[in-house]
Amino acid sequence: MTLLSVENVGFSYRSGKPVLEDISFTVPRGANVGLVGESGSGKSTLLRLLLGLDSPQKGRILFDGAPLEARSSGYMRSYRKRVQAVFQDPYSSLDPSHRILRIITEPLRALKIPGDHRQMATKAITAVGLAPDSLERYPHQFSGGQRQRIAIARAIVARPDLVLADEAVSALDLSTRIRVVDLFEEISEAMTMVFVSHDMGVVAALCDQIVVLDKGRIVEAGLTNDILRAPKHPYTQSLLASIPRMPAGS
Amino acid sequence: MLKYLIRRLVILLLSLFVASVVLFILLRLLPGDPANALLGVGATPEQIAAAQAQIGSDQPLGMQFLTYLGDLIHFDLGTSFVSRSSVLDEITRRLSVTLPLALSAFFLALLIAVPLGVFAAVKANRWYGLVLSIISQIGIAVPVFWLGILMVYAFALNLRWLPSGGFPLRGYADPGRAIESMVLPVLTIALIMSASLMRYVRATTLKVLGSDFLRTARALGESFPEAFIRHGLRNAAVPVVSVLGIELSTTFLGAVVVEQVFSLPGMGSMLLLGIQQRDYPNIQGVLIVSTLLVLLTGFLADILQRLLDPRLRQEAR
Amino acid sequence: MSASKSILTRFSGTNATFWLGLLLVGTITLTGLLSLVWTPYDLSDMVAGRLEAPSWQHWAGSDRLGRDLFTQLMIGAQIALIVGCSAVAIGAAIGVTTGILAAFATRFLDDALAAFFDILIAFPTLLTAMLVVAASDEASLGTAILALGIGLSPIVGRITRLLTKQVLSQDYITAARVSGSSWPSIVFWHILPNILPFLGVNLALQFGLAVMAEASLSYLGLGAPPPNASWGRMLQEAQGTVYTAPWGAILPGLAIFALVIGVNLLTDGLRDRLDASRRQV
Amino acid sequence: MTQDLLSVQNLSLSTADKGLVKNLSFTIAPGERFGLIGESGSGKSLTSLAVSGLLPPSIKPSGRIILDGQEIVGAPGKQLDSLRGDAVATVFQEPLTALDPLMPLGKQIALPLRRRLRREGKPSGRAEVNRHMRDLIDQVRLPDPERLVRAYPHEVSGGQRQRVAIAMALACRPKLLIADEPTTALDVTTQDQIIKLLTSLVDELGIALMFISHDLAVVGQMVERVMVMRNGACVESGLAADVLTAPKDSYTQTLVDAAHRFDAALEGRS
Amino acid sequence: ALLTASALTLTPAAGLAQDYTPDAVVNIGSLYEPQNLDNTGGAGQGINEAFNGNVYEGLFVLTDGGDVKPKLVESYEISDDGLSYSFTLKDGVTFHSGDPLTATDVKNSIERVTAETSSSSRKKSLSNIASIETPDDKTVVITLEKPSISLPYNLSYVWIVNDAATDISNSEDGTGPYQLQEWRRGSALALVPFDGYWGDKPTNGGVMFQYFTDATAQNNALLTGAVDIITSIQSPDALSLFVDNPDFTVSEGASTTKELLAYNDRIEPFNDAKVRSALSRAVNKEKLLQAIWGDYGTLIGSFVPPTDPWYVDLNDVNAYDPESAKALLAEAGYADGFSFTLDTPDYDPHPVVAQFLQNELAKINVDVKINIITANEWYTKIYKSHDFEATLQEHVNHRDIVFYGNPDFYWGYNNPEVTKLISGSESAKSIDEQTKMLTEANRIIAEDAASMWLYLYPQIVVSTSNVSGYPLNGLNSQFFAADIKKVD
Ligand SMILES: Nc1ncnc2c1ncn2[C@@H]1O[C@H](COP(=O)(O)OP(=O)(O)OP(=O)(O)O)[C@@H](O)[C@H]1O
Ligand SMILES: Nc1ncnc2c1ncn2[C@@H]1O[C@H](COP(=O)(O)OP(=O)(O)OP(=O)(O)O)[C@@H](O)[C@H]1O
Ligand SMILES: [Mg+2]
Ligand SMILES: [Mg+2]
Ligand code: NI
Repeated sequence: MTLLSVENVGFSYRSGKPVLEDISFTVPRGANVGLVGESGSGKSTLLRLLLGLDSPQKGRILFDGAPLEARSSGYMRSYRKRVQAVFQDPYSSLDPSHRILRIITEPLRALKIPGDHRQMATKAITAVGLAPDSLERYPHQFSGGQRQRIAIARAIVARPDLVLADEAVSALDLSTRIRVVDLFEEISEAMTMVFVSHDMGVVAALCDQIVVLDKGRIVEAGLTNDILRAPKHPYTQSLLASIPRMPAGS
Repeated sequence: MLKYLIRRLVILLLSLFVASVVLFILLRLLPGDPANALLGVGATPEQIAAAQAQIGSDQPLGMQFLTYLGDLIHFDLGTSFVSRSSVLDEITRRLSVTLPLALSAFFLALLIAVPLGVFAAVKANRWYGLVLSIISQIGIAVPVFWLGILMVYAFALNLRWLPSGGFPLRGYADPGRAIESMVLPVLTIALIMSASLMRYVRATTLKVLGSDFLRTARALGESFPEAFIRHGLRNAAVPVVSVLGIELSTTFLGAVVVEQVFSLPGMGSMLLLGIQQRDYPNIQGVLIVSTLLVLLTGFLADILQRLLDPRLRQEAR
Repeated sequence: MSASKSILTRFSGTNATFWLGLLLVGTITLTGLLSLVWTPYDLSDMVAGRLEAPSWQHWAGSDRLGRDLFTQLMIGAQIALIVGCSAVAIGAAIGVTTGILAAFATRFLDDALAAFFDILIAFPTLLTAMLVVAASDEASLGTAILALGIGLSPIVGRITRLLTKQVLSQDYITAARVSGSSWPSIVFWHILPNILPFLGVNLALQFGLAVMAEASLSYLGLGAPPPNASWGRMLQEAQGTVYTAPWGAILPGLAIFALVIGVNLLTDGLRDRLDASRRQV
Repeated sequence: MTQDLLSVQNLSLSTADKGLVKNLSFTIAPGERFGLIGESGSGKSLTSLAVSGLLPPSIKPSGRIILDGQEIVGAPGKQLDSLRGDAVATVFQEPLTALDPLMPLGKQIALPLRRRLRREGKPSGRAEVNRHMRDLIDQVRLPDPERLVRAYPHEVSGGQRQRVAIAMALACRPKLLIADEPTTALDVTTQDQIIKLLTSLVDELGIALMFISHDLAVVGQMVERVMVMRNGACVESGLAADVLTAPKDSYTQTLVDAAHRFDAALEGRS
Repeated sequence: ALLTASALTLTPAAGLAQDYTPDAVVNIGSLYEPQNLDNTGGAGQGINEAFNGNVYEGLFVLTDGGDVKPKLVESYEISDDGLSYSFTLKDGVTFHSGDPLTATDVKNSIERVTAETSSSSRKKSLSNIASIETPDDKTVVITLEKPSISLPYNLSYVWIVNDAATDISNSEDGTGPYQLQEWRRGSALALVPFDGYWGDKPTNGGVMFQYFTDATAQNNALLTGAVDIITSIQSPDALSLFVDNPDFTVSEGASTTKELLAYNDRIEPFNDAKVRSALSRAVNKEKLLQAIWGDYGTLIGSFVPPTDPWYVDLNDVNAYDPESAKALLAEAGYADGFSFTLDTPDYDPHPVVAQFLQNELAKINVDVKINIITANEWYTKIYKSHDFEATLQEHVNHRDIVFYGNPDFYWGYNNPEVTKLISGSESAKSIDEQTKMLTEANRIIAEDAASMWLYLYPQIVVSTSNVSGYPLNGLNSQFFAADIKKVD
């Protein structure tokens, strides 16, 4: 079953050349889809469209069979209940002036989701492996990896169907990165995820399907294993060949 | 660059237009009819009406505005109500005092502030660096007229080195005395201004001192002075240039007060007198010209900044 | 790094300025507050002789009418604080609103507002203030404050606009939008709290400017009318007696100086701390 | 083994209230490629700055650093100036900020180049400098040299900027080249090119390399010996092949495991 | 100049035959810069100071001693009914432009003052001129509607201007001993001797009026030798610098400058003489004078200074007596006091005086609100529109009691008896009769407390001790410069 489908989407920033052209792909319910590509290829822009922060100038995006209406606030409210996001920079994605509790419960408050917010926040924060007393602290008291966990807790607290992650682990240390990737793997069991990264290794570890972007166009898309084994497009091939590998050993 | 220049020029003109609209509105808010001021004591209603017709204050506001703009375009600033002489002439005469005053104070301030600011930054963690920043702090907190009064007291009354105020009748035809009478006012403004400027120079220099490119240069074998002169100064200059426009406008402002302390016949005393006498054409003229000057310096600062910084040049395209 | 430790270790260094600033501003504030309930004499009581020198009865001497100058200095502190605070409040109210508006506006309106700030900044604060004072029927403390507030507003506006744009580019704003927060609540909950520390530092600087500008206005004879004993007016009144009674001109000058430098030092100290806390982790 | 080019003994770095690097000892032989691995904030950059005598004034070193036979710790500024560029040169992580934004790239390359030519007593006229500069630009494989020398840093891509930075360092012909995470800010394909370039250049010119990175795979490809750092201290060091295949320390182990997991995923074996 | 070094060269140039340097320029410090050069065009008192008797001359001159003497008039005759004056002009008088003085010039000059567009403050005193005729080039005949004993006095401030002159606001063409060399607004105005002057050559090489916006700057200029003379010192504090200092000469002249609190006598409660008397009695003027002027200045109890022939000491009328003030106020129905706004010009000493009054009147429950206004506002709001309750002002003119005889004057004092006395005095047959009538008027306004006369300013001139021969009294703001001698 398709949860999200992108059809012939084209987009350009005000008075600029097209950043995305003719993008089409689908995200099956429950699947993890990885969006890879080099810097400036349009990954973040595409994600903004999926989040309804901007509207495509061409084509359309279907969520659960219905078109995404970024301009209708009523529609967006219900859409936000089902779609959440995690961002790249763990330092700028949490408002430094609020306590963690406030930060995590923001979607609950904003979307007027009923229930005991503190309890839901506690549940989310333990789900990402942090102690419940973290809720009373401020972002600057956490390390980068911990912050990214907090951001994930915020994304899942409202139990969305779809989580969009933009370079969510790129800024982290190798050892921290692996722990956060594990966490993503865990939560993605219960939901659908679109994962943007330039790090092929991470995407390969996490996603069932890969969409490769180059200069605003999709150059290749398909199952992860197929693409890794036999990349068809020369761009994908060079991308794969460039990835440094560990020296062989045990 | 040319395209930017044109765009910036258009903005300059637009700004001037907006500024003159703001001025027009502000001035019409002043109480009393200008015609009263024109006639002084004992005018009959008929005379007032005639005077109103003469200066146009009996016309609808829109009409007044159009005439006002039309005059501006021809650079006709009108005739003073009180002295009945051309405002533009008077301003030109006064500018010959204020402009040299402000400009030399400004350059003197730069001359003081840049080396000291750089020095204070380079030696930030030495005691003399600290002393310098304390001195600049003090300079910022001293009211300019107070310093002026102290200057007069010290250099004119006690030491008798320089005149306490005034400006020679023949102006620059009497260069010795003209310069003498400018020394203290220029010093007063320059000292106050250099204090805040120095603080700014120090801050930007500190930033440059911590920059990666300076470190790169040194890592490749440049000595500190070499690297600082070659890379640091120019980079520190860019943000400083951007505040110079505002600083210069502050200098004009300082001039208003300082001209009062030193009885100089400049734009500042003209404005003050104009306000006291409700001499609209004079107030209006002074403000338009000073706004023009300030906008112009802003414009020049922008251009200079763009010449210094290639990144800005690209942005403009 | 723990906050308490950092305060202790920094106490001796740059934070000496902070404490000195706090001391100056604190003393003046307390004096101003005290003047509300107690002054050595009544402001208008002509209790002393003409231009008496400072003595045990009159700590700061007396003016031409034999009024106690220390009382005037105390009231002056009150007025300086009122002028500074209210002018900054007015400047902030106008400046922050338009600044945020500009940051949010479409490109055209943003450009227009930004240019407008620049133009208004081109009228220096004092000139704007002089005009507004001249434009009002009666010079009063109120008009002086209003004038200064209006004069400060474009500076505040420009800074607010820049700060807001910076905050707007942060991921937590996008995160808040994705979380479903409306723009007003984003402004209220995310933008304001995050620009406030920096804005605060800047407003403190504007406070110093306002006090100084009021002194200049009063000196030029465009400030608050008597019997308001503003320091600038005291200076102006004492200017003619500099030779016979120099304390009349020196003391208010020192008071202005102390307040402005106090605020600046305090601000610098605060900024250092702010930088330190932002740099954490 | 001949005399070490760099010998660091018991190096500690600390600010007034905090130790940042503790008791570090290692050596680099002439022409050797040495790697420094560790998580963010472990003190890698500070160590490299200490080696070239460029520590920020607030950080005080103790211990000994002997570079090309000269003591660095406590040496007067003049002596360090002549050592930098000659004995050691550095390429930094962030290519945009490491170059002077207001100076054309050609001029930035020419500066260290002319210094070296003077040092070596060779003619350093404009023509000579230009000729050498062309060679350097070719060496780092920068396209379109005509445009490049006149361009400003913001006008070229990140990879190109990093090549310019490398060219500047190579212009010094140092005995030791320090590369502090020179590829972290770049795309994988660009990173790959830069790594290959660096390896071949140091081989060609016989320059010793101190390569700093948190990416095990990258370090593994480049160097002969590595040192792993954590919280300012060395946790393990040895031949790269040994440390990356059979780590002894548990922290190194987790790093290696993590890297292997992503590698494995790429092989399609997750 | 690195100091004109007044202090050093002072020792009287011993052995020198001349007691002054004929070509020395005399620098005069003044606070009253003219706004333009036309005394009928709202130029202010500064133009009289600079030009009257120096650049322009009248048919008559008011000497520094207060006498009216012929100047450009050789001789004149008055008809028996006192309605027709026939003036014969002096021979050989030329304007600075070279034109000879003719009767038409005189006619035009007088008409300029009485013209509708003129804003001369003396316009009204000349309004009973019925006609001016010029039978020949040297004769002017003025016919009056009513006899006017002070016509020669009034003509002393009518400048005789060349009728060919065009731009009187920005240039001059007079007959005086000096001609205008240059005027730099906001700074100074220079006069040089006119070679073709009909009378005695000035005893100096020219005068320069240097203008200041505040008294302190002016004093500094005198101290540093930048000016030689200050025509009127504005505070006793400045004086302490010059008194007992051998480098300076301090002289006290006869003053005509009166500080007063003028009520708007048309309106409640100031239309009640009891209220006005009460206020007068509530203010300790001696203390005020002491505060403002230290040991200088005098109290006169009325509007008439000792130099006017109709002066009498009226200090005992409505003298300081707060108790009786309260009683009077209660009598007038204001036992609980009242409040009023005091429009106060923004320059020294008015704001200080206002604060003093505020404090004194508070003691009899009268609440004073101080409203600071500029001099210009004072003219439009108070002088012209009469839109005020009370105001402070200094009146500098000589013989200006006549203002109390004009019910339309800004303070609106309307006592038919006084009006009659004052207008009758103009038609008086003799000086004695005029003096008697005006003395009577003076007494009545004092008893009526028409205004509150606070004090008479001292008239103090300070100069460096190497200048002499300057006028001390400065009547009607005149400052004759031609006899000043300076040793350089
Ligand atoms: N707000 C904007 N206005 C104009 N152009 C933009 C804007 N944001 C991004 N772009 C441009 O759009 C293109 C795609 O940017 P995008 O951020 O989507 O790339 P990306 O794949 O996410 O890159 P990265 O890996 O560096 O994050 C780039 O060329 C970028 O310069
Ligand atoms: N100037 C300084 N003053 C005080 N502490 C500093 C200074 N520079 C760096 N540090 C601290 O020293 C420690 C080591 O920093 P360093 O830059 O060497 O780490 P790194 O290993 O290079 O990290 P990264 O991989 O992020 O570059 C960090 O905790 C850092 O916060
Ligand atoms: Mg991106
Ligand atoms: Mg580093
Ligand atoms: Ni300003």
